[in-house]
Amino acid sequence: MDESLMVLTRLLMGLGHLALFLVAAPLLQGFIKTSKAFWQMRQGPSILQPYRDLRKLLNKEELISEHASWMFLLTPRIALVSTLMAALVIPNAWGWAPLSGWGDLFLFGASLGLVRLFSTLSGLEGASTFGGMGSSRELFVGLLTEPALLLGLIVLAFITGTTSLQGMTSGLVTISPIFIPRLLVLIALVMVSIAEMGRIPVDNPDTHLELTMIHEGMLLEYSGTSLALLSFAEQVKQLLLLCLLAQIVWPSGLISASDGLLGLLWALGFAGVKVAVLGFFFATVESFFVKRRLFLLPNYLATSTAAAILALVSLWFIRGQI
Amino acid sequence: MFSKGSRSIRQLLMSLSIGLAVVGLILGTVLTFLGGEWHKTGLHFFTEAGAGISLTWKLDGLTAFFLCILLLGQSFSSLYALGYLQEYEEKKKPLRSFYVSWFLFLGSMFGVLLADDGFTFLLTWEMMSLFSFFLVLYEHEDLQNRKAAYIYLIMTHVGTVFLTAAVLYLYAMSGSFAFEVWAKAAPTLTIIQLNLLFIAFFIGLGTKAGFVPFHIWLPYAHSAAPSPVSSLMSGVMVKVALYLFIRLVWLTLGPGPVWWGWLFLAIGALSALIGILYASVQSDIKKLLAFSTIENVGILGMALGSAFLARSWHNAWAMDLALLAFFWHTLQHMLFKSMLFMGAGNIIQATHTRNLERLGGLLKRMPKTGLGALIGIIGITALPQLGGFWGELLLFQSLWVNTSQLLNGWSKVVLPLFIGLLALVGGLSIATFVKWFGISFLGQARSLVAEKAKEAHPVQVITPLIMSGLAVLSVLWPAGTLALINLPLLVMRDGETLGIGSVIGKPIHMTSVYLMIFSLLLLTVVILSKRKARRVTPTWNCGSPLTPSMQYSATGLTKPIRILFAKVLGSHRQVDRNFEGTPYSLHSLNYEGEIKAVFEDIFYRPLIRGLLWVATQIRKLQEGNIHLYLGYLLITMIVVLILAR
Amino acid sequence: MVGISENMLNLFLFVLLTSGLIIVYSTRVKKALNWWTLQTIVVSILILVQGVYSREWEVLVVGVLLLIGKAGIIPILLRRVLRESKTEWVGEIYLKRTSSLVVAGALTLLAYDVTKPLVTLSQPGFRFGLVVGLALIFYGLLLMMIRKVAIVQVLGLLLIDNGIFIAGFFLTKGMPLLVEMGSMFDILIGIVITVILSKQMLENYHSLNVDHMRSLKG
Amino acid sequence: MFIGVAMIAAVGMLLSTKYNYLRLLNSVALLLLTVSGGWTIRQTLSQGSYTYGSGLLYWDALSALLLSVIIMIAVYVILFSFGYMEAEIRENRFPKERLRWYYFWIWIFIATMLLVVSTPNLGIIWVGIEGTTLATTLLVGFYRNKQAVEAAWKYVILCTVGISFALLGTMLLFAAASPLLGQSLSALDWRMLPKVASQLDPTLFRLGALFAVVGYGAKVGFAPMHAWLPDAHSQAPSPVSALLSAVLLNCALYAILRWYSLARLTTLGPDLIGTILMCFGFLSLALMAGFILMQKDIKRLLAYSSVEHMGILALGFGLGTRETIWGASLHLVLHGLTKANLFVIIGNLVQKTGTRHMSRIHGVFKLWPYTGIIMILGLLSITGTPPFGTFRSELSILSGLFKTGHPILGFLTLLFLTVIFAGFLYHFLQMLYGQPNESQQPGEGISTLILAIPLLVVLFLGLFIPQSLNQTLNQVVQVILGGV
Repeated sequence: MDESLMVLTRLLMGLGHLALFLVAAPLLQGFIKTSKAFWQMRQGPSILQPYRDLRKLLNKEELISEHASWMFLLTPRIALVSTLMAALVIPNAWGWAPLSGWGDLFLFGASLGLVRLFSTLSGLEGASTFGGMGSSRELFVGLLTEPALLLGLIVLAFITGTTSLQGMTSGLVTISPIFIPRLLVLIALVMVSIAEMGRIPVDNPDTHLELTMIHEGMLLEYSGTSLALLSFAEQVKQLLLLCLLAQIVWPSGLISASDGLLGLLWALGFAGVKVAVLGFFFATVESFFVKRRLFLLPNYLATSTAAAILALVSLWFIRGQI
Repeated sequence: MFSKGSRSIRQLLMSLSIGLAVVGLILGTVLTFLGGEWHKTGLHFFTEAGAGISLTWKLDGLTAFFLCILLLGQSFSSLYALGYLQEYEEKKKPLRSFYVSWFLFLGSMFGVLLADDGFTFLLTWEMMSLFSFFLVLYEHEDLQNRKAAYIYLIMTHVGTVFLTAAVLYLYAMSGSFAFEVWAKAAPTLTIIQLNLLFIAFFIGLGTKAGFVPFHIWLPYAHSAAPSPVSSLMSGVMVKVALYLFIRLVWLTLGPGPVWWGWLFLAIGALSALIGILYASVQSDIKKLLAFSTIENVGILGMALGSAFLARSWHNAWAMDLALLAFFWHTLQHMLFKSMLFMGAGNIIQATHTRNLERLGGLLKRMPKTGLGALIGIIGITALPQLGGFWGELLLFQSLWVNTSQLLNGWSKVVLPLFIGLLALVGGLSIATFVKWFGISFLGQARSLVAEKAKEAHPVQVITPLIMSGLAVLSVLWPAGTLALINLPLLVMRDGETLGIGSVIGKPIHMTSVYLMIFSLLLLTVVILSKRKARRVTPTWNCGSPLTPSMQYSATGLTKPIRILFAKVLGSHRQVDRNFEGTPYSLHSLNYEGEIKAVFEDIFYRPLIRGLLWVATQIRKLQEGNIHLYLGYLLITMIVVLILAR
Repeated sequence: MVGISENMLNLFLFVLLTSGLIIVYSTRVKKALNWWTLQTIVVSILILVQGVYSREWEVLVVGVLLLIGKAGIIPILLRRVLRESKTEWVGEIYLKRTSSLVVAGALTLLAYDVTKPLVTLSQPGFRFGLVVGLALIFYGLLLMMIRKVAIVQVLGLLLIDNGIFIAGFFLTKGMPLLVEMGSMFDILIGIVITVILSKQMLENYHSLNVDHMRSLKG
Repeated sequence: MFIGVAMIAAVGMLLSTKYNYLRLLNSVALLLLTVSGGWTIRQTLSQGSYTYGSGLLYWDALSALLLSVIIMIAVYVILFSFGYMEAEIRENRFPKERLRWYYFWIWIFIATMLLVVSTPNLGIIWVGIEGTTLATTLLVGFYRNKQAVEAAWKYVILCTVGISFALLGTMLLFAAASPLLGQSLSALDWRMLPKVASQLDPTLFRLGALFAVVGYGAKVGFAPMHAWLPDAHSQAPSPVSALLSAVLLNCALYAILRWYSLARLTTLGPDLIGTILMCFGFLSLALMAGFILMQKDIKRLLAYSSVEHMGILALGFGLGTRETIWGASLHLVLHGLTKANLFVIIGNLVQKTGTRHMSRIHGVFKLWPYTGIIMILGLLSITGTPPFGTFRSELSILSGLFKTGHPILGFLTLLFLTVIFAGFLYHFLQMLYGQPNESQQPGEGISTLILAIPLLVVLFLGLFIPQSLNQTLNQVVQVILGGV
């Protein structure tokens, strides 16, 4: 009886967790856009614009390329769902993840990988040059980011002694924010997430110039619902990455449900602020840097990988285990 | 068209093969559930071979697991062959030799798995190589295939030289061929002897398994063979070699020094990286798969290495994880790689080309084949929620545990790097299979043959789907899979007896949960996003009409990889443009790009050249001059007289 | 050698050895053949004397057979072939006559050296007999190696045979009759066959020059 | 008695040139030969040894083994040569009336070999061996063309020289033994010799043994004295080649074995001869690997492989442990059968294609599937691939190498065998597959498969070695180790 209750509560909490991410994702997107507008000294769109875009797209008629097959329609759904699967292992404002268990940091990376697989495949669906180009570049970036991301997370896992993201977050609380390996990991992960989010200097999210675009290239054929789902998935992913970073930067303020509603709200607000700050930071980066050439990316991501490895080495040095 | 007789023969024989496999599976299951100590101690039986030698066989948990793999592979490949062979009949190509070698090949694989002494092992092992060689040779009209078969047999034979040497050495040391006796004798050997034996086994078995740098035969052979055979070779035969690593090294030579584990890990990583790199730049659908086999063998090798390390560091948890990863991945890879080879087989029969550049848009024409292939690539790229992913997760975890349990030492830095490398391999494999699937199935047909492609014989499309069903089942019911994996673990774990359940945390048991949640979410999303208004339009191409040649080519898709790893691949390109007078109008452009087979150039060509040189020198001895011959005689006489004084 | 005085024996041996050397040295086939015949006769005389003295009819028979068979039939056969093929010179190859003589000397020393452990054996002059035998064997081989006319190679063969015979004779007073007859018979047949062969050679190559036959290689 | 049969048969061959007559006579002779031989073998094996007449003829297990090999292969080869030689005449490779001479010499040849294995006397063995040389010389030169004459000449010269060394060796032995056993045949009789073996004069015996081993070695074709062998085998008519490599070499080896087993009992001991044999064997293997790899002429290929197998045998016998001798004796039989079969089938092939150049033969499987199958079987058997019997025999020899503490040697041997395997496989694939050239007409009767009988025997022995054979082999081991 009571364990079925347990299950039920767990399920509800999980749904809430998802809902939170779903709701917050476009907001973050809007916030980043506005902060970019701020740096560009212009009157940006309202912070709620992403919601409107999504609604508009959802209601639009959908155009499908004549060369496309059923995969074309499958991709956006898979992309969104897989991103949500990733969301299920990301600790939320309260440092709680519904599906946490050891090794789920690999699950996080792999889910994003699944998204990549499908989106690159459907990039080829349209039989157009742009799609193929997008896919090709995306694959390239992807295979470079994956090691960096994984190594960074692994080092955190070593610091905290667990491979579950939730455990890591709670473990990091007790560790000083200026613990050197941690800082190095931070650098690594920040660089990685820039690549993952498809932002300058890796990719330019708001251009459709064939020379520059990577991610948009694959989406070129999409419209209506599917496009909505895809961009929504993109936004969720962005939020996930920021959450991850946020919990690493300063995972304090995880106030468990025991502190009552106020506590919960406070934690939520705190997390929100952290994410917002990070978002602003990325906006800043994006406004102050330029996009690099594709073949300069290896060096860029190599840097982040190196940072991760350095973090590893330094960790063992500090612990005096080498 | 073709004779009724041959058809009925085909159906008879192949269903016989399937039947045997199914019966075997059922028997195995019954035996397993009857329980008893047999999977720990083993069931012994033997056949008399005269002259005091008798072939001894043993069935224990380890063997049982691999037998299960073999039987699955056999049943599915036979089912597939049932459809696939029809084409040969239509071409009036006699199938006698195929059937004979088919059954003998399967039989000898059983033999290798069951063999319990060195003599039996060598006998069956050689026969396995031999009959697989005949199968590879089946399409001998093509010179390339003959070359492939030749390289294959020679390579395995060289491998066998090392095996034979090791076996005979152990025989000389222990005075018996039986594995048990060896296991008893092993501790008495000096460390140098052990190391030598290990190296011999490593080279011998590694050649068969396809470890870099002994892998060169594998891409040729696996792509030259008919698809059912390729799926057997990639799915099962390679695993047999790995089985022997466990049987002969893990169980017989014992723990051994730490560097064995490191060697496995390093060679495994090398194979994985090289394999997937070469796969990513292939344009031949079967070669690509073959190279990816090398990659997966590498991953399995890494798992084995991690297990060896954990064993020598007495780290039970990491060892269990690694072994679990090993067996899990063995099973999954068998399923997925066979599926992919079958998909490739369908494509080849439909289009009669293996060149990606001439395919495209097949998903519309062969949807069922496409579905199977899609599931296949999700599995083989180790992405959630299929089994492939969980295997790698376990491997990651075991490496991680290994590292964190270590007290100190540089290993703590090196081991995690392997995790990073594995991640890189994962990324590359995604790229590879996006290329494989995307170029062949998606977009526009790049040639007339692809245009005309028809869906294959129903059996050939059903088989992969059944296999994918099995793959899903293995994830949906992890308890069953784990029970299967528990069999070999019982044999391999020395000492402690806690079941896997206790050491393994929950994720691996929750695979089903993950899968269900995933499919639920997918369902909801699909339902929610039901849209009525859809319109099919031409692809937007800046207003100009879209031609197939405008799509990204297979070569183009992975070009960044080719450029990034140019050093490793030894890839180079040559473009010569021909301008008509003015530099503004390009008259013609000729592009040549090639990938060097670096290892052949570094290792094998010089070796062979040297050998032939020596041979020509020797031949000079016999140059037709009788006086010279008499001279040999005299000199021999004198030398003997002088030396033997 | 009871029955023959020490010096007598040494004289015999000397004749045998020198005849061998002369065969190696000679440039005309016929001359070499003659010298070989002489050598054979000497050998058979040696045996006959021995036989007469020790009254062993076996030995006598062997001696007579030797005289008839080897010294009689074989030279005739070979001469006929020579006449047909009109070969006169032994074709020198690799070694000229003088240098071949030097090599022959070296081989003699080798034979001497090889038989060193046998000094202890009974009977006077025994060892020298063995040495001469071995030396003749080596001469034969040498001859076959450095002359290209087929008949000369046959001569070499015969020389070897003589050598063996002498060696055997000095080692033991001849082998058992059966074996002796057998070997003798073999030699005879052998020569007949080589003669047939050299006839065929003539048909095919129009000369007895062995050096033409180099088509089978590798 | 069967020697008599053979002799009479030989003479009988000369009486007429009619095919049917020859066939009939041959068949009768073969029948008699088989019966009498089989009876002798049974006697020998049941009693361990068998004496005939006044002790002039004597067999023990070893001779019985050789005897059986000779008879089996003689039957197989002569039956084959009916069709083959007549076809040769049709392609007028030689005039019809010479056919009887062919049979005459072949029967003489067989008779001499029978003599070799039926006498207990080292002297008479020598006579027999020399006899085989003479008997085969004209067979080698049978086609009377340039190459044939050349081959025959080299053959007779080299072998006779070699053999004459052996005669010297025999004389030395006689010199050593006659003081003890008297000036009679018994001084060369290996039933007597062991009794006095320990008192034999060491220096004499040592010198004698050396001469004998090298001399007979030349006849066996150990490298580097093998030069005559490929020429002779490639030029002789294929049935003769089969007899040469499958039986004659074994007979010469048999002579060496007699010396060897005698030497084991003397003060000389097994080591010296054993080592020499092993050196010969290893050298043969090493060199033949090179020759086989680069070979162009198919019959030469087979010839070289015979040398290689003689090398393996030498290794086996030279090592001198029970296991290796057992393996070597088995290998002696198996190699005989395999090689005879190969020469026969290849002879067919050469007759059909009219060339011995492997690079000019293609698509055998397309043209003559059964021949192709037999060739595959032969390839596998000659390279010692399981499940053929040769695998077992070679394995036991190799294991002996490892056991007696020559792992390096064993490993190298394995490598050489692999190189040889590579060579064979390459050449055979080249011939079996690919596009045949138009000139040849395809098609052959299923009756071709009858030719595969010896190979099937080898295959069977690979899977199961019957008790009786095993016993025989153990007896052979006993003979070689224990002298008598």
